[in-house]
Amino acid sequence: MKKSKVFWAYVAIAIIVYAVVQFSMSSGMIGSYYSNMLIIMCVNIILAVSLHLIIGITGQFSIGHAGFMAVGAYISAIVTMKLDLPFIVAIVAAGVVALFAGLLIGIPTLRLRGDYLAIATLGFAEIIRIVIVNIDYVGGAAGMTVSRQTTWTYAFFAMVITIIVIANYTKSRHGRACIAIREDEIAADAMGINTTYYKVVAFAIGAFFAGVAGAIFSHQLFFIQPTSFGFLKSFDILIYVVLGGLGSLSGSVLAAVLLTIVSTYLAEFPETRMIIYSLVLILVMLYRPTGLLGTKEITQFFKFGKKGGKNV
Amino acid sequence: MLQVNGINVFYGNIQALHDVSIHVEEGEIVTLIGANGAGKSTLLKTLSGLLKPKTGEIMYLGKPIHGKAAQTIVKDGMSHVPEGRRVFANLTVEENLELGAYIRSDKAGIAKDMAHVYELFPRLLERKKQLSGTLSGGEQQMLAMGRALMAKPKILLMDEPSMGLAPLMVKAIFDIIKMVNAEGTTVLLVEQNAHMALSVASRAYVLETGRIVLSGDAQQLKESDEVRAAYLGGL
Amino acid sequence: MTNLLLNVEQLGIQFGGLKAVQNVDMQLFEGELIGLIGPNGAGKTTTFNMLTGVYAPTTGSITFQNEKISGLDPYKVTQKGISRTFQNIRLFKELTVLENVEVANHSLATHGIIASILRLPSFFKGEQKMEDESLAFLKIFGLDTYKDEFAKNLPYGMQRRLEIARALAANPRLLLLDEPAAGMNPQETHELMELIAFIRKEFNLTILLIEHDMNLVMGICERIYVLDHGQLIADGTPEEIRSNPKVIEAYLGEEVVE
Amino acid sequence: MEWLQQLVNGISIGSIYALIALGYTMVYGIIKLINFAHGDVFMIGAFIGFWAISRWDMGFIPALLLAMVICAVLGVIIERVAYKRLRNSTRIAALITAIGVSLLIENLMIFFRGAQSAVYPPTIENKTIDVFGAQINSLSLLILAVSIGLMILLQFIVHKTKIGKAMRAVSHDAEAAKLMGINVDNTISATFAIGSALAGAAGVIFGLYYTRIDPLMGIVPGIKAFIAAVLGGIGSIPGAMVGGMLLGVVETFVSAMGFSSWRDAAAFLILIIILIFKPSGLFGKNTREKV
Amino acid sequence: ACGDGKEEGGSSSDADTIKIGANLELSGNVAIYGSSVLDGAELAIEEINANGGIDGKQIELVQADNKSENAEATSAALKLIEQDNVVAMIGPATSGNTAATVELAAENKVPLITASGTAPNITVNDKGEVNEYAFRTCFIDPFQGTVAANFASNELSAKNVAIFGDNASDYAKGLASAFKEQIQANGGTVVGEESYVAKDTDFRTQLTNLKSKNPDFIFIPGYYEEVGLIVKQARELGITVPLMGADGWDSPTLVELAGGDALNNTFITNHYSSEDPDDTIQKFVQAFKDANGDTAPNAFNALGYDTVYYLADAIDRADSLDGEAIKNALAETKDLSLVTGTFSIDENHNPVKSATVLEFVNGAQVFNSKVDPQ
Ligand SMILES: Nc1ncnc2c1ncn2[C@@H]1O[C@H](COP(=O)(O)OP(=O)(O)OP(=O)(O)O)[C@@H](O)[C@H]1O
Ligand SMILES: Nc1ncnc2c1ncn2[C@@H]1O[C@H](COP(=O)(O)OP(=O)(O)OP(=O)(O)O)[C@@H](O)[C@H]1O
Ligand SMILES: [Mg+2]
Ligand SMILES: [Mg+2]
Repeated sequence: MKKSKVFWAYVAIAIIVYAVVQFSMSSGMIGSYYSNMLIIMCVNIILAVSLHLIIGITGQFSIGHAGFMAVGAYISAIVTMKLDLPFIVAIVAAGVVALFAGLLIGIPTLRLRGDYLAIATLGFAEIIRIVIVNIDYVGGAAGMTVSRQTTWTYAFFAMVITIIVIANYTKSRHGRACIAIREDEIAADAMGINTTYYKVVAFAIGAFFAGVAGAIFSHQLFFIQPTSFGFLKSFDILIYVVLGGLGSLSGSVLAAVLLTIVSTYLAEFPETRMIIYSLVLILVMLYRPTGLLGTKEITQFFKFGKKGGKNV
Repeated sequence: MLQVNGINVFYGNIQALHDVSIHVEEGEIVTLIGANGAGKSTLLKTLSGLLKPKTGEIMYLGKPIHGKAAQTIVKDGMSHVPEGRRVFANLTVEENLELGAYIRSDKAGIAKDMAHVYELFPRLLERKKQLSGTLSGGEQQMLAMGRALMAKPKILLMDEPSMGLAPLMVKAIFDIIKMVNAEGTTVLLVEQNAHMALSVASRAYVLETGRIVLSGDAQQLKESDEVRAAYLGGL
Repeated sequence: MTNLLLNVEQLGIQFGGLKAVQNVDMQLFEGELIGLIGPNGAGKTTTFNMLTGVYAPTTGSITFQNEKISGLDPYKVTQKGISRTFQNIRLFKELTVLENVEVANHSLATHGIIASILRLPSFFKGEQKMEDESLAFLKIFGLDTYKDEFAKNLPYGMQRRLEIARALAANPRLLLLDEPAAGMNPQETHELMELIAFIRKEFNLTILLIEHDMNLVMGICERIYVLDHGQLIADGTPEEIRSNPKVIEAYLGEEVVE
Repeated sequence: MEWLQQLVNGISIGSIYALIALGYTMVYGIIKLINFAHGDVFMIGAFIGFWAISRWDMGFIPALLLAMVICAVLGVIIERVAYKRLRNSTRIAALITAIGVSLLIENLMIFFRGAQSAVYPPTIENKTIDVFGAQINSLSLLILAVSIGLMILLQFIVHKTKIGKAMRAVSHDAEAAKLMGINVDNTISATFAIGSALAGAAGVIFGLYYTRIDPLMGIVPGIKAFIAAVLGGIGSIPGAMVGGMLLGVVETFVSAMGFSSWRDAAAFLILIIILIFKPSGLFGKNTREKV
Repeated sequence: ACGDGKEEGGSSSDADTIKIGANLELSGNVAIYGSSVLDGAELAIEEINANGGIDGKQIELVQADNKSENAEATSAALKLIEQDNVVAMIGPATSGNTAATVELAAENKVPLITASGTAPNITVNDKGEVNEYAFRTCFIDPFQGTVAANFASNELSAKNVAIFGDNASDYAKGLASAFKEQIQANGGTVVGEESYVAKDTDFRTQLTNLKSKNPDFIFIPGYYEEVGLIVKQARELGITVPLMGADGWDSPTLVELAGGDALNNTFITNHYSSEDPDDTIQKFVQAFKDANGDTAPNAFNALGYDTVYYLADAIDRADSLDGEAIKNALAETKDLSLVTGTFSIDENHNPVKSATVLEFVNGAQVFNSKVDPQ
């Protein structure tokens, strides 16, 4: 089985990356500033990849991903801080509740297309945020203190699992059904694909991992507030997906990594930071409107012999 | 009237036309036939300015037009009925026709021509206020032709007007082409339906994979074995 | 004799004020190859859209294999055994030729989402089976050499063929073809006629096709329905249709094709 | 009386939303771009008006016109530099670029003048009229009149004039429009110019009415106006007007009932509910895709 | 990251400079507050450096923009601590962002002072323990709320009061709840409560609601950006009763927004009054105007300014750049006389200083009374 060999190769690479970073962190070679950056990077990758499933694969223009993240962040915080349960329980609970939020949002809005869906998802995310603002149990606008429990291990494995699940899903008949919906919904329907079902599934899986990302994020931060999950956060996630190349999983990952680094280094230039950031954004889109990788996966750039084919 | 000298046209790196030369005299109906993907539409688009040739020249009424933008070429009296009709779906039939006369400002003339178009296509008159996107294929084809005529063209470029049309409608369209030609408009006609096309045209070119492979008198071509075999259903 | 496969009764639909189709009755028996013709705008494609669930009819009913299917979602209709091609090609452009066919094969496979994510053996078996079956369809249509090509890169004629192959992969009992020969030259049309005849035999299909190419329709159809202004004006054998004065007036014109 | 007052309050907010939504809808209608920078053009308009009045001693009308002209030019520049290249790419690429342009304008403004707010000097007399116990602000009447007037004007331009028909043609099929002799680039620029001039006008009026302006002032009204446009059926000019009014009134009544902290949530919820039952907005044509 | 000049003990700076970090909102939503604090802090540092620095060492201010986001505040704090090796940090301007950094301050033993983070839980955590390395120069919310309530009951004889606060601001919510508690304790009734959201511009709806309840006093905790418009619109709607707020009102912008007329019969509690003839204050006001194009300072400017002096004083007394030593010196601060008042630090790391009640008269702040902390 050649395919599974490739799979194990990726797993091996992942374990090596994990081990090297873990060693560098515990030996102090990577300080807490950089380990914070690496963990945030993992969070951003999870967010990007989960939104990639909804937008890049299924073609559903959802721009309120931060809403699911907020659900995950708060649910996990309640589980650890109020209920005193272990962090791992919090992560799972965050994902599951976010998944239900995804269903809640996905089902009624499925009739909507394109820009209408976009504004509806944005609206739902804002509603989630406003609901949190109005719940005093979680501190409302003032926010909620969360103890730091995220470690590199949690962040990294959550990221790896997200990537594996979404990559595997995409490369199956279910993923193809989603791509068919993206390409031509009417034709997909006519070929016997239950388009509603697959759109809901995409929303559910995407929301689940956004919730997980929220849990990892909140437990890295000490403190969460509803303002952290506004539409600008949603736009950030959207930007990863589009900048990386719509439909390209590795593109989303790459963009999340690059932008996390860019954003971190730009902190040195407070006055011009956002100007540079927005210029980078505009220039990349102007000169590479299909994103950094287009619809291709990064592995395809290394395979010179094979042309056209899309199977890994 | 129209003289094309050795044009080469590319889509990105793909060359769609190789060294194509044709000419059309005033008052003629010239037809261009060829298989799917031969480059017929590409040639028409290049003539009307939607595409730019990489090399070669296009002379129209004695002047070069190959560098000009599409919207200015229309003003010189060349109208292009594009493949697949391309009517403005969100506008009514009437508004589509008005847009056909976009470059004109003689109100009386426009009204007269509009009436004339409705005469040619009574179906359009029935559906004057309907959004053109909801018309059927044949109705849209009539509208596309009517719209082009509204510009009062000297030369009409038509890309597969019979595509997807009922036999009766095909006949009607060809009758109209003849009529329009009789009224003084030169016609360059691209067709899959070689049989009909060759019957109305005076001369014809055969395009294959971006190259002109045959040309000559329409009647002669219709009888030539090569054409019969490839384009007329090998009778 | 043969069984009634599709029974359409008093079918009608209205768009705003426009009665696009009205009072259409049609009976298709198993194994038949039937033509649907009529002037542009007569309502042929609209009829297809109602048969496949894209539009919900405003009046009438559609019964397929003794089961009422009017009002069902398109994917359910397809799963019941009716599949179609489109007047304007609607392939999944960014999927490969093989994947296009696999999508249609989708509802015949059984491996679930969890199995796919966990890469359980049932996933590998299921995907392998889908690939094999899809390749078999591609072979029949001479498309197997293009299997890894993106659908959008195929030449036009091949795209039309791929649409038919894709429709077949959904395992229909009834196949609806909307102007399959549009944009083809006589040579290609001829090949297509042979192909249609072949798949009908091979897969034991019932076929309903819309076409303006009278050579094709008259050449292969056993029976023909004629629509005009949304209403059936005639049905019968090609000979009957050819000489039906109503049809000549509305559609064929005086000089009937050879 | 209180409810009448609230209705008046709602309509005043609504007419500002409507004014911005008109420009949104126009640009969207023609190139299907959610021009996120629209709210920022509105902000620039407010600042131009502010400078014109407080630094260059201009009156209201000249300041308004100046803001409209400069915003029109700005709109055209944005279109030519940032959007033109992307006409043939995906909608989402253009959306991201629009977000980029929006961030750029906001942050350039902050860079050059700081984040602090500026205060409009009183320019035209603002009388309060008492109608059945409701206090109606003469400025809010002006806003209402201006937005209705502009809506009618726009509706006329788009449906009755040659350039309007050209706009609609370009919006549907730019290539075919070229074949009619329409200059597509100029038509799109004209759309941006008109839409941005409207945003500029809205900015000045907003400044006069609310007096506080700042570099981030465009974000919230921008989003609200977008909601209004979608609510009304994006692309539809009367829709933008009605959507804006509706949103303003709904928000006001939600607050009036004592749920002011839920106001924005209610706005979005109503938007979503309307979309679910009428997926293309109140005035949008429910064009089913013809198969 | 490691090895670039990192010395023992984590507290290091070049021989003759002292690095102080400023983790502030310099871009994003609440950039105005962050940059206001920065302007004040920069002025103070300039002055100190011009006067020879601390023990001859110049202060170097290292800025880090936290983009008005919690996550970025954490990251900025880490950067200041680890990359820049600052000896202390001027914390974020808003409570939420500050809360996201207090634990890091303790973990790394780098003291943190927020100029304007007023939430009690910054210096005292939810379990009631003091956050050892966190300090502030501003009042905590309950104090000002209480002062305002007492002023309303005692000086204005308010009985039926209404509250109109920023629902998305912890500051306003904190003030509102303290006010409510105290006014009820004083025998008053809260007849109406309404809220708004920062960045709103139209408050007529809520004001119309409040008006219908006929209050004789309205408490409006919030920031001047919104309050200016609230006051203006309230007066336009015919609400003439006294209005009152807190230090968030203090900015010349308030007067511009509301207009001097509308502001008559309004009061604020504040740290100081820029009209105060006191020498220190007038010197500061003048210096600030000189440095900032004639803009008069607001409360954030003053607090930013004081924060630096408070820190400088502590470093001077600690006579060390060690975090722990500075922390102890900060905690032991007594009777330090600064622009926003003379204060001592209590056991909860909050400044104990008197509040001033000011009244607006034709746009000018007029001293009304001074309230000492109980
Ligand atoms: N936009 C495009 N980008 C890339 N290649 C194109 C494009 N349009 C056409 N081609 C290619 O150029 C060649 C000529 O196409 P053209 O449309 O001119 O053919 P045609 O003769 O009009 O065919 P048909 O009968 O199908 O209309 C074809 O190989 C086609 O694939
Ligand atoms: N979604 C729709 N909205 C409004 N009118 C429609 C819609 N779909 C079809 N129609 C109208 O219904 C009529 C029948 O259209 P249909 O597409 O079925 O014709 P057709 O017989 O397939 O013609 P053609 O041979 O040209 O394809 C036309 O007049 C068309 O305008
Ligand atoms: Mg063609
Ligand atoms: Mg049809």
